Amino acid sequence: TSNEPAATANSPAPAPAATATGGNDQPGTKVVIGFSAPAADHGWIAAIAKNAEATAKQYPDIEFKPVEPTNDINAQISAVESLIQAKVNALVLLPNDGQQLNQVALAATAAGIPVINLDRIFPDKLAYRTWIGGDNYGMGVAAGHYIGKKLKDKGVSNPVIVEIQGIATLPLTQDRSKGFEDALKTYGFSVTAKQDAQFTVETGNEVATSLLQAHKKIDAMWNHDDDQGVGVLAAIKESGRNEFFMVGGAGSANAMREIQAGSSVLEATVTYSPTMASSAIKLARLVAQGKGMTDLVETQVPQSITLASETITKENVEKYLPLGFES
Amino acid sequence: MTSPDLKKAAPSGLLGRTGLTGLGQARHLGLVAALVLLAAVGLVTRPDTFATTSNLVSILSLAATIGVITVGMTFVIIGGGIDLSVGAIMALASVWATTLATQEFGPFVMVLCALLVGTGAGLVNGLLISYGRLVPFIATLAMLVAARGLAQRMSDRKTQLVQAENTALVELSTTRWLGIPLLVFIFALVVALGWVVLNRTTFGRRTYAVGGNPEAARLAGINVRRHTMLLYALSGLCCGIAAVLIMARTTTGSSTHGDLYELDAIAAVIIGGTLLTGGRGTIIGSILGLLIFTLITNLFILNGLNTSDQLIAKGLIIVVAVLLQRRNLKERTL
Amino acid sequence: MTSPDLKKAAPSGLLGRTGLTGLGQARHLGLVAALVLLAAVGLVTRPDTFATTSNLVSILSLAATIGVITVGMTFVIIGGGIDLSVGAIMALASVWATTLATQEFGPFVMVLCALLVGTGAGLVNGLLISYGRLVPFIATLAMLVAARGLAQRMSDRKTQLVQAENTALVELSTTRWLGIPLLVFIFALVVALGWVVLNRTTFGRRTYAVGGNPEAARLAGINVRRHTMLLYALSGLCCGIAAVLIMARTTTGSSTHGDLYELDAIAAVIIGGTLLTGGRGTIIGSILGLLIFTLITNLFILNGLNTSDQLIAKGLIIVVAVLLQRRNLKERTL
Amino acid sequence: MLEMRGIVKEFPGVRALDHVDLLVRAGEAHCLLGQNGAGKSTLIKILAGVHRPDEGTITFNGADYRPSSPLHALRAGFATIYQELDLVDGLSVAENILLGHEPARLGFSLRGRANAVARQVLARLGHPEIRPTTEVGRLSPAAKQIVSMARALSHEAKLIVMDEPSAALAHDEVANLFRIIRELTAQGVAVIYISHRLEEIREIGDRVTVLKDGRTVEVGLPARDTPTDRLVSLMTGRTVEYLFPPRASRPPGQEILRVEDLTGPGVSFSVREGEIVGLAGLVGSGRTEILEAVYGARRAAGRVYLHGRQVRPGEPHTMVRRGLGLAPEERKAQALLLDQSVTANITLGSLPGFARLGWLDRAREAEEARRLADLLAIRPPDPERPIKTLSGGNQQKAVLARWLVGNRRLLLLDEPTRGVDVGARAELYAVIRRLADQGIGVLLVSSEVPEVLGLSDRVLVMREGALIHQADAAELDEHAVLDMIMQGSLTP
Ligand SMILES: Nc1ncnc2c1ncn2[C@@H]1O[C@H](COP(=O)(O)OP(=O)(O)OP(=O)(O)O)[C@@H](O)[C@H]1O
Ligand SMILES: Nc1ncnc2c1ncn2[C@@H]1O[C@H](COP(=O)(O)OP(=O)(O)OP(=O)(O)O)[C@@H](O)[C@H]1O
Ligand SMILES: [Mg+2]
Ligand SMILES: [Mg+2]
Repeated sequence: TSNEPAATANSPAPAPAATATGGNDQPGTKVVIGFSAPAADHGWIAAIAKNAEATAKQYPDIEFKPVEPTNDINAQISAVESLIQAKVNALVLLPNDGQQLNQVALAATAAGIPVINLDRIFPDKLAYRTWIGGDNYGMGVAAGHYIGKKLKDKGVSNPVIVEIQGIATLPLTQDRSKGFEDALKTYGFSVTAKQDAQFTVETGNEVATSLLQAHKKIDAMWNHDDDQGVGVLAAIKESGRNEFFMVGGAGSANAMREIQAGSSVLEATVTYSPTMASSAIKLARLVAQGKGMTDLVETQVPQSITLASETITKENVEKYLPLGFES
Repeated sequence: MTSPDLKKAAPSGLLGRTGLTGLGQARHLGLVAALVLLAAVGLVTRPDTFATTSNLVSILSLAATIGVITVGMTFVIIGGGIDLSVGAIMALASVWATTLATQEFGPFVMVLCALLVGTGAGLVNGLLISYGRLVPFIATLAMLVAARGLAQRMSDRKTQLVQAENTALVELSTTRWLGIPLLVFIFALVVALGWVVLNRTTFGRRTYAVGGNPEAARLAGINVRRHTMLLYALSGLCCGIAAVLIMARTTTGSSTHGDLYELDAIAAVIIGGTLLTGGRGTIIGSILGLLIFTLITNLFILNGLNTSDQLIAKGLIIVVAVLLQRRNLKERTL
Repeated sequence: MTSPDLKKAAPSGLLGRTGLTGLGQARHLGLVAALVLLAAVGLVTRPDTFATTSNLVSILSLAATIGVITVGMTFVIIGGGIDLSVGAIMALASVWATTLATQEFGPFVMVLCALLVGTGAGLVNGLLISYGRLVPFIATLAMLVAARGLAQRMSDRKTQLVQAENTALVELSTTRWLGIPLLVFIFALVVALGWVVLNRTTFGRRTYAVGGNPEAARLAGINVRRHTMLLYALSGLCCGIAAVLIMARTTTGSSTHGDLYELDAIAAVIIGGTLLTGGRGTIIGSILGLLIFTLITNLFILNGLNTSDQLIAKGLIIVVAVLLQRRNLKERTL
Repeated sequence: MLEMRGIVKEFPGVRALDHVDLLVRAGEAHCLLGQNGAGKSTLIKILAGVHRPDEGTITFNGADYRPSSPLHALRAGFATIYQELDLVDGLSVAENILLGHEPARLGFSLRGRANAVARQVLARLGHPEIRPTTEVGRLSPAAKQIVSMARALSHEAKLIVMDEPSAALAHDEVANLFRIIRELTAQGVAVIYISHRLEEIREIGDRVTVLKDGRTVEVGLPARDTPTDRLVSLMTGRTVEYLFPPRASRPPGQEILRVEDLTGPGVSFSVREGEIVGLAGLVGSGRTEILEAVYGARRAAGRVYLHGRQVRPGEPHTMVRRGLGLAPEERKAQALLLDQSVTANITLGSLPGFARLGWLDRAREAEEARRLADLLAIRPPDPERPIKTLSGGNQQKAVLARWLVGNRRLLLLDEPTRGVDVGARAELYAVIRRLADQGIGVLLVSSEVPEVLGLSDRVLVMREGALIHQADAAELDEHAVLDMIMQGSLTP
């Protein structure tokens, strides 16, 4: 999660504790920060929007200007155009699709507005000033290692490994699956079956119900997203199956509580923290005010920041619980 | 014209007397044929898993939620309307019933709450359409966006878990009777009730009249507006029941529940032979239509097809299924 | 019947010659009133930004893609059908036109490819409906899933960028003439052409007949099937044009383009006063309906409302907009 | 010129035509006679390319003729006026008239030319006041019928088929129609004319072909010389005696309905128990408006009293609860559930009577429908058939049957015999009279003056929305009434 000191500057992002260690939190020139993200129809994205807004509120020198979140590319382009017209001082953009919004991000940069690219990356480096995001590939790797190692230790050969993806057309889904596959390969394992859900409880439930029918014996399951994981767990409980263990993704508070209780098949989850939105707002402020990150030697904010994906298990869940987002 | 000729045309059978004869049966034959075909594919491709009880039960459990909604939708469409707000109303009802404030009162009140919220939202639809004179497409579209918005506000966009003390609700999905989860029985009950109301009561008969020719129905002394309003309330009630089922299944209430259910339900109704112009259709047809969709998805997942191929195949299967029950151009509408 | 009596029934008015008189005007007045109201809200809440040229241009650019689709949809719905596959066809056309194989041949061939793919898919819809006798809802639903599946396969679910050497295509969106991007002109051109075809050609006038009373149209010697087929091909062509616009705007082709455009386009057409049962409607109405939706979105963007409140507000605005053009129960359909 | 031989057409379960022959000469007006459901409409739909015959041959001017579509038939020179109005409501008069053969250049319709052609044809039909640009949906049924005729005339046809064109027309219009038919036949165009009004056939027809139960019973009878009795007995297989039932001997009872200044000043009258009150007038004179206003189906000025107490006609359902019933004018648009069975159509107006706590007693329903189908001779006599497969006249009988169920106190009948054949008509009259004898009040609208005079006890004469005369039917004769309703209303 992003409050690791290495990743962002100097304050734990989600909690509104503005404990300034350097001078960066001192009020500076007033800046207007525009913000655009996909529609908050999903716990993780909702947490993104909320974190961004909460962080912006901590700073009296930020005027926060969010625009209508939408899942329609065309509308998001318009939304960003309107922010450019409004001549904001910095833009924080979580595009529906980096490639498709690349052009309008370029236009913003050309108009002299620094773009902080959040999570889904623009292909063109000229399109943004700084990128901050999670490591989707790394998330798959983390899940793959957890599952691979555990099965190896158990001495299972030819394990049945089931993967429940998120929305299949998103590049992030493809990255996660790739990482998962690559990590498993190092143990000589491969994915037996994978199906995509829509990041919602209900679709997770539906897909899991059928997958459980398709495979009478499962050894391990990775579910990309803890939001849809609630539905997946309900389906597993309904079926009464417990011969396998499951790893989640994203790190919602709910998943962490399940892990802590230890009463279900969910043993671990790999993080992809929405705290990155808080960091992005802070970065946007620093960039707009021409400041650097006081913990680093560099005089300017770095060009790209990748959050690490961590594995949460019963052993360390205590530590992460306060950072989990309520999905 | 001689009497033997007439006998030929006179239908016999289950649906014979409803006025939806011959044709109706032939239609259902087509659907049944499509189902049998799909089942055969299942048996061939996954002989080990497809025909197991647990798989069949799981198909029915999957169909239950949307199945209940489909029953209400069948009424609305036969009555000449359409309801785009079903998924959103279900979401709203599930969220309302799972707020902490509601959950305090226990599972019974939660169920009651879901049913009331569903019926209430349906009633608003009905009022807008019959007394506000909005076209159903627009009124229920407005309800769709507004209900989802309200559900998001109420839940603060979070997934609301059914609390531990209310697990009685969840037991609808986990408790089995004769090996079949209770929610499947609820589904069956709703279908049976829907069939009875549509085919054996004045309410059902009026629904056909109101949808088939509203002006004629009005001049025959039917209170078309009130009836229309009741149809949407009925659909809302079905959404409320569906909300209970989805809460039981997923152990949650969420503003994301039921996304795009409206399309699935409408498609099931229409594949089942109900015309979008109203005045015709059967509950059995709609349920068969829905089972076709559910079976397709089940088969794909059992066989581990990827989504893109699934989509292509789904398109083709829909076309083939409907060609099996080809309909002539005169009856063409939407 | 005596001449005075007939005169009483005979309407007069500006639009008397288009065959859509009195009522038609009143309807458009309602829509214009709604637009004016929304504009007033914009002026009051954001006096600084709302009425700027660049904001108006951006509203039109936003409306352009779906606007082109709406024109085709208007034809289909007046002709008594419905097309659920528009968004998916647009996605497929955009993907097909941006494959590396196609991009080799330069922007002109890419445009041609998009138009052909769109028209071809529309033609398949038309064939299934008019000669295969599928109900339009089902046929185009099947096309929706199949086209999206095919688009996903073709693109391997990746977003395909327009290559640097084909930036001529992207210039449709970036080049301005009189301060207005070219794609807005294309939009305007399509609307104008659509209007001319619908109101001034035999094809257009027959569309009303085919939708309003297919049996009468057939008896009058119109080839109803061929006409129906052409309507869907026309809608497909519009999707192809929309694909060109979306490629220009986003510089990409993607299987995710145009998700749920069908609902937006249908809603715009219906809010514009076209009946889902066919036989009535205007292009102008549909475009006004679309602009209302776009304006709502723009206002929300400018005012930065949160999503849930937006949704609730959107629902209410739709209801109010339509109440402004209340319609009587006789014309009630879907 | 036209020769149809051995035509057979089967619908599922019904042999509509069973080896029918028809011979039409150039320049003649050939009449088709037959009871409801005899197969007249089916026969001419075969000519028009709507249906294809199962057997039989057709030759036209010596050549084989097998129309495969309406377009084909039109091109071959056959134009048809169909029994059910088939116009497109959303299009203008001119567009409807020229639908399918619009004047156009490069696909662009030439609207000026189309309007001119339409104006010309309408003028020829004696209706220059129907404007070519008016939307057809806004016209009255009678004006729509004129537009239908204009459409048939706009083709350069060699044979024009007219299926009950006069059913929606009043007296003066029929005369106009006959003038046109004479013009056409004089130019060598053949006309096939279908009507249930024998006096019309006698006036316009040259020869008559009679159909009965899908078979030809007589070909080419001379229209003017064959006695009416003979025609009727050929059609029905029996003789129909005295057409109108005798009036009630006892005086009418208490007042059921009284209206004051309804729809317009001076329109005040009452209907009493056991009384049949007829409304005479031209099409468009405001009779339907009165019925609908009483029934609550249309807002109108004025006061309505039921059994002496003033009521506010709210909506039809409240009036139905008060014992009223309306058989509307346009059966397809206003009365029928086309997809439903005859039974469902008959019982629609009195569903609560067949139900307990909302639960339908379908056995009783079927029994009642069967009784009424027998009473009104609905054919085929199977009430479970979808009503859309019945012939026009039989559908009309089902519309009437709807209000013969249960206890009505006042029936409002708008053109109840439209399209009903002679034999069935006599039965309908008897049924209506019997209802009156049981104490029901009847308010009857009919464009056929003899019907109003023969069936009613009292007659109200309407002209241009005004009630101009009230009298006992016995005191009036046809000429007097015609004089009153036409006075000053004929177009100069
Ligand atoms: N589409 C159809 N399907 C089934 N039966 C039909 C159909 N059309 C007509 N019939 C039947 O064919 C027979 C002849 O009907 P037709 O309409 O030709 O009668 P008609 O002589 O024109 O009667 P009317 O005087 O009442 O108009 C009737 O028994 C009718 O029920
Ligand atoms: N839907 C309508 N819209 C406008 N005017 C109408 C409408 N219906 C009837 N009218 C007008 O009202 C007047 C009375 O018509 P009404 O139908 O009551 O006459 P009618 O004597 O019953 O004639 P008909 O025999 O055609 O029914 C006529 O002038 C007619 O043009
Ligand atoms: Mg007939
Ligand atoms: Mg009348």
